Amino acid sequence: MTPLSPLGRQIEALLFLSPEPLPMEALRELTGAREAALADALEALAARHEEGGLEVAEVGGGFALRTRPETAEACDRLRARPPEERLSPAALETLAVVAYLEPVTRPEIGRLRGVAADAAVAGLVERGLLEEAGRATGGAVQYRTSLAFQQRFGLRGAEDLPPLERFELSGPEAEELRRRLAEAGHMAEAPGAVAEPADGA
Amino acid sequence: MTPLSPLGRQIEALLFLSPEPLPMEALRELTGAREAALADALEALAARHEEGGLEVAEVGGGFALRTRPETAEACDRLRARPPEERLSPAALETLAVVAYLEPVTRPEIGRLRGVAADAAVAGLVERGLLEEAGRATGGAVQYRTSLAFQQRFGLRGAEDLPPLERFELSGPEAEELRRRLAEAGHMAEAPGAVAEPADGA
Amino acid sequence: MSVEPLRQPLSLDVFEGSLDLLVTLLLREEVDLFELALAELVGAALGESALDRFDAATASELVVLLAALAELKSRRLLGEAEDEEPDPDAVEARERLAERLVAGAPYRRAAAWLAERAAACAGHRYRRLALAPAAAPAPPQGEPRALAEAMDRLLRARPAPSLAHLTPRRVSLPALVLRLRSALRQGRQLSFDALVDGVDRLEEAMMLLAALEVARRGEVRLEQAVPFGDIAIIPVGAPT
Repeated sequence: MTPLSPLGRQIEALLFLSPEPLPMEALRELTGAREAALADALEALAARHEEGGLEVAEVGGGFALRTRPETAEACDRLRARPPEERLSPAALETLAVVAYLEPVTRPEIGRLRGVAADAAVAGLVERGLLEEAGRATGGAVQYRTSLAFQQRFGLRGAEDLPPLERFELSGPEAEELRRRLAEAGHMAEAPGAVAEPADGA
Repeated sequence: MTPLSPLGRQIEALLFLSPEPLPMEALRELTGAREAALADALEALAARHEEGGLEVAEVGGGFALRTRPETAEACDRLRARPPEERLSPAALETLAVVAYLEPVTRPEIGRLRGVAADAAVAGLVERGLLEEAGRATGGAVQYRTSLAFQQRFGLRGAEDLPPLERFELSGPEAEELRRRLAEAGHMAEAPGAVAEPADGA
Repeated sequence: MSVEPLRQPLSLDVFEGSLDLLVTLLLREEVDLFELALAELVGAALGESALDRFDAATASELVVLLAALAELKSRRLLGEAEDEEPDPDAVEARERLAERLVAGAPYRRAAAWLAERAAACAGHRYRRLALAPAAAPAPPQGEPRALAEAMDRLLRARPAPSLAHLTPRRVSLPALVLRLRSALRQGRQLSFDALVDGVDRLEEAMMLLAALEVARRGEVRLEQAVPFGDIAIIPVGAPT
């Protein structure tokens, strides 16, 4: 097997990273090479991947690197592997805030936790444990727990949540807490305010 | 060069698909092969990728396929993202503190650095280089370095960090520092005291 | 690999935070803390092109240090007697500071080691594509009217904005200007839509400001073929 040309290496890296097949036109733009040179390099790349675990395929109007069929079994096992099962402490805290106060916005969660909740909320939405529940008056997206959350925690509904020892969070009291959270947004020195950076450090 | 063994092909396909580095243990589970055979196949796979656009790397606690540096420019064009931003000195120093002391809270980082670490930490969390790691006894959120951190700095894990003692000031250096500090005069209020970390979150 | 940030000349590249600068100064024989002009120090630490590589976190640490140094200098200028009995409080404070400087020094050197590492690993890109999920279940009966209603809600005017939902600002204009410039370094025309793909509305708006700022400085020109269409950011001198 011959070493790849610099152009071939670029193409290999591009096909490796691209989530979608790359049309010839895109490869031309990305590498600055001509179509004839690209075609040669693609051919060399395909030859290089013969008898490997990957193959170059022309599919969906472009070129893609993909796994060979004979590796399908191992790949399926990888896909079937349960994703990280454990909830991180940040995720658990975020879930708790939403479960007790839903519907609730991200800034409200952040205020209660003392740190921004963006990543935790996004992760929980992706895992299907939280879902959007309309918008608050100000326009911020609100979140609530999902059916999957109830199944996973064996709850029939919010009324099954264990009561909190020191706080009463049902009915008007919960309303009151939410109102205070919302108002905290107006106050410059809200006690739990998230200390946010002035810019990316 | 010899074609890859069936095991080598499986590994190549797995490393290609997995969004995270795969530890030896995971490879064992997914392929059913023994560690010795896996090590041989990994070596053959690495050799096969020499002089290509990709390489096999041991990073972040497992094995991964990644692009070679010479393709970086084309890759960044593909992602239509500017190249990774340089880390500021403040960010690097914060990363160093967390890497050696994790899990560690913002006030602890601030105490070591002599300035509040809120902005630096929040920026690093947003860039995915730090992540939350539960709360300390007092309730402050603790932080640790992430997989993206290990990938960015090419570390297999904490064991790849040089021992901290290597960076300590030598006896004479510390003495010299004290002497110069004394020469600097009467410091009823030490400069470092001005920058006490502000948050107790 | 030898990492000796403390021995390098003073410039932004070695400025490793307020305490480190202090350590640097203290360990450098040739610098007398009291002969050092503060203005020179600012110049040395931030460099002439401070505006181009403005880093708020580092700069704010510098401000803190400058305040402390200014205080030191003023005490000295007031002329406390050299042979005066040292104030025990001052001695203690000095020892505490020394301890902190010594305790923090390894991390500042470790940061320099990390910086070298990052430079060595800068070129690698990881695939990080989520595994194709198990086949998504077919949606339960779709209700076309629900689509129309959802669209209708989105198009209808929003209620008056309230400050309650404001998320804290996490992007800065200088940082975005920097990002834009580094993207432009390739000398190619950029698509505004591609630049802001996947970012939230606030960052998108900030990026637009950044593009306008860079255009104002004459580094690029902006072209928009159709109203509401993509904006092309074209480096000055690049072929159209």
